[in-house]
Amino acid sequence: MEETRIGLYVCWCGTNIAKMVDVENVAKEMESMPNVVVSKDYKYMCSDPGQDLIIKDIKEHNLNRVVVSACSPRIHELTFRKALENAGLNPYMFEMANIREHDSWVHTDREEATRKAKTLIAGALNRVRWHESLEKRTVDMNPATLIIGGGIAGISAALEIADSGKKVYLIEKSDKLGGHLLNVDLTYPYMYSAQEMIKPKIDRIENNPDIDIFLNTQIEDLTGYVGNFQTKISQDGAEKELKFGSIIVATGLRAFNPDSIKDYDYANFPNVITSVEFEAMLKSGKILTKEGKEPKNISIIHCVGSRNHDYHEYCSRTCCMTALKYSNQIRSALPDSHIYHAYADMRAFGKGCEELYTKTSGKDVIFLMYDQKNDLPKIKKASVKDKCEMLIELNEKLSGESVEVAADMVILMVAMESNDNAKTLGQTVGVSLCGNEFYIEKHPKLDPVATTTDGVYVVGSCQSPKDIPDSVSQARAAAARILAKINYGTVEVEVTTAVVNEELCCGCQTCVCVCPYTAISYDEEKNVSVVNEVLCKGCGTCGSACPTGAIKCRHYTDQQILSQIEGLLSKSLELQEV
Amino acid sequence: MSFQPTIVSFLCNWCSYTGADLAGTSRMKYASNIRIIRVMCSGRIEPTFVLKAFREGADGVLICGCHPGDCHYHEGNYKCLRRFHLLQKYIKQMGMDEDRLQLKWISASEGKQFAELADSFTEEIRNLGPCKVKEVMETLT
Amino acid sequence: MIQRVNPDLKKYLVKYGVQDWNECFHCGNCTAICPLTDQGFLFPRKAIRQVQMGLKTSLASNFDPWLCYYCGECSETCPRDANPGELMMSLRRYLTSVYDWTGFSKLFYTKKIWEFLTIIILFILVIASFVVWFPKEQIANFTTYIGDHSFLKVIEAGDLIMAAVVAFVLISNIFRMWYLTILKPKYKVPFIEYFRGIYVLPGVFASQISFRKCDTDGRLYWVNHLLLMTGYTLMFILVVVFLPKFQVSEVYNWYHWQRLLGYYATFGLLFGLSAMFIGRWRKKSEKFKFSHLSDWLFIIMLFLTTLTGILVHIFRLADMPYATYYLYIIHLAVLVPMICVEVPFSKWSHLAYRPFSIYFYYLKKAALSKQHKSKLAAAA
Amino acid sequence: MGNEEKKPKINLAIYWGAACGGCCVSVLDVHESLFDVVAAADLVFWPIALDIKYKDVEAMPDGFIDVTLFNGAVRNSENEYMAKLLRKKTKILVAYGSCSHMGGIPGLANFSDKESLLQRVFDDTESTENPKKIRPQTEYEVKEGVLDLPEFYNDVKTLDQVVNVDYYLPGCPPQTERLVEVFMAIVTGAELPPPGSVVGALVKSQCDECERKKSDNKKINKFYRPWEIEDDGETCFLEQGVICLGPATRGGCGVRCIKGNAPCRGCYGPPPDVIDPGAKMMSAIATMIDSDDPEEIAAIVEQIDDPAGLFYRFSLPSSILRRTIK
Repeated sequence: MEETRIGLYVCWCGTNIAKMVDVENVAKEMESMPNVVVSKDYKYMCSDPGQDLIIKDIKEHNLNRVVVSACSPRIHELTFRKALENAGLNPYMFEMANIREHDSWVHTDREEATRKAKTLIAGALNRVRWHESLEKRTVDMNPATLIIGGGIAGISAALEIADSGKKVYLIEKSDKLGGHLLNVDLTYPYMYSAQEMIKPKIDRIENNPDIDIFLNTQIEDLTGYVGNFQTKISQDGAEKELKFGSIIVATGLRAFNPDSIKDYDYANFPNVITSVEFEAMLKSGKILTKEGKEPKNISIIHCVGSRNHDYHEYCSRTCCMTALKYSNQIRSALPDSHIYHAYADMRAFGKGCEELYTKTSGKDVIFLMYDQKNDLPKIKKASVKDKCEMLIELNEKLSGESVEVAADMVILMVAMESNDNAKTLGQTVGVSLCGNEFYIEKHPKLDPVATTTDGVYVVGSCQSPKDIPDSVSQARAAAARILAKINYGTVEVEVTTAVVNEELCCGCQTCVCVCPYTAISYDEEKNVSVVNEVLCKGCGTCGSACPTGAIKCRHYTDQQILSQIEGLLSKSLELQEV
Repeated sequence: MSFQPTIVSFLCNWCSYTGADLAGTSRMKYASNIRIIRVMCSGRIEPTFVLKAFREGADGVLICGCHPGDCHYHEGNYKCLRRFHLLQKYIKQMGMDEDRLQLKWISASEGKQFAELADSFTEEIRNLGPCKVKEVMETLT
Repeated sequence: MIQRVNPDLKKYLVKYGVQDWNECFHCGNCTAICPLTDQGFLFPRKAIRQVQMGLKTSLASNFDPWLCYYCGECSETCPRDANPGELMMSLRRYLTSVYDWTGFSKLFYTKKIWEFLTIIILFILVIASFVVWFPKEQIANFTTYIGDHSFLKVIEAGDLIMAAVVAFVLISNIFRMWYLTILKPKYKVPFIEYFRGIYVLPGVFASQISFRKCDTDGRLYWVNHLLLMTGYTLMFILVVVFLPKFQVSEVYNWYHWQRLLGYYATFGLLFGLSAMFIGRWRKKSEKFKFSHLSDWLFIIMLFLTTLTGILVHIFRLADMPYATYYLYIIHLAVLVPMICVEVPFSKWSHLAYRPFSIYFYYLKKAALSKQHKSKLAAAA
Repeated sequence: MGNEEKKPKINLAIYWGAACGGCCVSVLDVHESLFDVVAAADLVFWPIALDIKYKDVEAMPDGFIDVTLFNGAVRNSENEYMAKLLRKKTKILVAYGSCSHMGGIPGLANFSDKESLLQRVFDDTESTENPKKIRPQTEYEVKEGVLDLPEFYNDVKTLDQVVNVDYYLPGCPPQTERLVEVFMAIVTGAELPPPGSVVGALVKSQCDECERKKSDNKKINKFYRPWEIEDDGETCFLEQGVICLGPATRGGCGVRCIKGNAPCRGCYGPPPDVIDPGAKMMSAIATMIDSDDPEEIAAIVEQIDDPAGLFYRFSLPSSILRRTIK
């Protein structure tokens, strides 16, 4: 076996690491570790000069292993693997020690943090010795795309993809396309008609030969991997199979049911209605109470189910502006009415939104702030002398006064929450939910469209509450990503898969039912298990379950991990008592 | 003079490691005793690793995975959970405090929870005192 | 107590000059920058909020506007151009009408024609009474035997009656102010504090000490205001309360105390009024940007009164009985409506409400501090 | 045979440390092959069969013995002394049987310690009467002089934890056929595997030879001890809920236990890539538990009575943790 020659690079990350970790000292001290040929510190390893430094050293010192001690491998592992590749080294002969997110940023004692950095690097150095070259593998990309959900997001993505001549399967669980937008009257902030926006798009979809629409359809089952998915769908009880290379999840969301908020007593007051119901009222053209009268006092309660510990902690994002839109529409329809907003605070970011707020507040609209945390407004029945139907009691936060507001109609700006089947669908397509039950994107900042499952994208409000422009941009971004992949023709698949050593496998089949991707099968003739490396996602569960040690999890082998443990805990780097 | 335990933590790449990263990007502060090893899934974590960590001098081992139902690989965390229970029973039989090994669920968004967990686990292990496995091993050679 | 939010109140308040109330989004800048802001007394923001929400009861019990001297700092720095300072000014007008049980104040502020009419009617009445009752033959010795004119006794009596009526209205309104700001909101003021607090009044009144804090740009508005206020007050006391002492035949030496005080008061009035006039005319400073009709009326009437008073004095010294007499009539014809309208019902009333607001403010603080202490004791 | 006679005989030694004697018996079990053995080797030291004293061994020149089969674990100072002595005198030292390989059954004493063992044996056993609390001593004066007696160690060690071992021949005891194969390979001068190898056993584990029906249906709702269930004699033990260490144990024994309808207990030790067979087996077994509910899992795990004893029956001293700690 050739001699192991490791290059170690300790990154300063400006002051992010260097402030808390004595990087120069670390680089100097680790130089004496076995097999370390060069050990250097540098301001920004991820920068071009930083990468060039590695490439130069690999060539000059004939390095065959590289350890970079910097930020999280989740951020820059790929960057450095590329650098190794550029230097002609297999990218997997690389290991990162995370001394930023897991060290300099979270600790306060420089000496401790420095010592910890050394142990983390020692672990990485130990591990990298056992790294092996792994070869990239690619599969052909099926150019068709499955889009789940026929709302504005799904429709926008479908058109974008189909317009470039690629096949789209658009699945919608209800009996028509359009989603929530079908029930919207005007859209804020510019008061465009929602129907005028959505109808032509639906027409275009229906007339596009590249788009197959499946209404009243559910997904039963999904198998495969990026580039080669297949699914079973059931449409009105009839099953059908589809094959495609990418998936866009655009399942949207649903309105929060305010029944659970006792103070609003939505169930018992006929004129306490949700924003969804009011929107329908606007669309019908008449603002009337249940008794058929024009309301004199209209109150709008914000954040119903949003930004509240007991319901949803997140902001539903569009309700403030929708409420302002309502105010404008009410003011035009009923010029003499009194309009009250009971709100927690006004969120008017986004193009044209602050302007909408300013414009609306000039229209004789009263904004009353309530304490979101523990003091919600209460809706009560009014008495005859109050000359109105209901009274809303609230402790107004800005004035510190207890006030009551006359109301003949109360509009609850209900939160947006994830669909009840979000979890099931997420499990089917392999997308996890965040704490708020919305789908998690791959990276909240840098990759807000893709998911951790290759080939699956989330767009629109199933990822988090969104307004129309954001949904559309995300949908089109996903479409662009998919088109690029289709154009490329092939996709890379997981390299760090499990592999069975047939010499050792005894055919006990413990691994077969462990695999979540049914990637392992039993070869009766040879009496061994076999891993389908295209299906394998490299989770390593089978490797842990294999009692004979026949399954090797590439890049996460027993040997690699055990060596890392040894390095982490090497005596010389132990914590001292303080 | 307070005892500074050494803790090895196995984190799954998708939830817990990301959660620990989030604790970092949010600049939350926690005890520096914890050393993190990344695996793709908590389902990859096997007893050998845990025992090895104790053998090499860890005073506590913390395993973190995605919350039940949230596993990136569907159910690797359940596999880990099963092994964890058996392993805890085993180390207890071997004369160790079973709480030296713990399994917690940390999601990608739970940076704060991770920081708190790192602190509370460190404190718990500090109260348990040093783990003698390595010391005993040294007397054997 | 729960108050009903009243969206119509602010529409009504516009008549008192309130404007831009809607712009405020409660950043609190005004409260932060106000030199008079005291813990728990968050003006002017609190008052703006009460206006926005139409909280009538809260507004009536809020004496914050009286504590404000309108330095204009809040308006100048308001990020929303909501003019909080002017709102306080407008609220002073509104509160004057709230305290006034006769309803005249409200009438004068909201229906300007009535204020004009009243002034003109009183003007004519005064002149008419002279025409009817004054014996023409006595005009020739008007400068030398003033004290001997029997009709002047009638004027003196009328003056005292007027003073009494005005005082009654004003005092009863101050009682109403007390009722609305202290009694109705149920501040439990320890009885002893009423006496302790009474010491505050004269000092504050005489020194205008609170205004000094508001002299934020160092332009000595305080001195200006002090001159105007003391000059006015002095003149009021001298001329209205001690009228019999003035309507005498004898011309005192220039260093006689009566004359010296008169000259000081005249100077104060002229100086203060000119400054105000110029300020309101040029609208450069924040406090002078907005002028309600009542502001102009007040300045003009007071100016006319002063001017005619000075001329009466000069003509008399110059021994010009006819000129003295006619100007005397005009002087009274301006003075009477000014006092009857301005003192109890309009701008002038702030001379009384302002010191009392400081007094009530002291009482309210005492009540709150006692309440706080008993709360602490109960908690312990 | 004729060719072999011309070759010089090799010197063979057999010694037992802490052992039951089964390994020596397994040597005797070569039956008629004994002739082949004797034809090829001179037995220079075998305390169970020949009267050769330690001093005779000490007198041998270094490397005099060609092959030593050392069975039994290292339990006391005498075992250790002899292990080191034989290492010096031997060219090829073979750890013979589970005890010298992995600690074996005597290794289970590592669940306890010297003091509690002595207390049990010399004080507490029901049949013991020891009022003077006499305990084993390392020196004892008799009229002939002072006797040197072996010191009882606190821990059981495997042979390779004391001296370098050339080959391991696992089993409790090793299958005699395997011994003969290995022995004949040595004496015939066949190419030997690299030092440190396990010989006389297969690379693949038990299941490869096991004839029971196996499927991927390895889901366990309840664990049974062998006597708690009526074995159908055909289905994989694991699929019946009986813990069988077969998958983590090398083949080579002829799956005799399983053929006798008893699950494998692991005496042949781990396959090549397994570091700690107990840990591997625990991992595999736990993975098979058919529940995702923490409480249910805990309850099912509770059914495994003595995991340490079960999974490390033959391998405790060679395992990662080696012994219990206090």
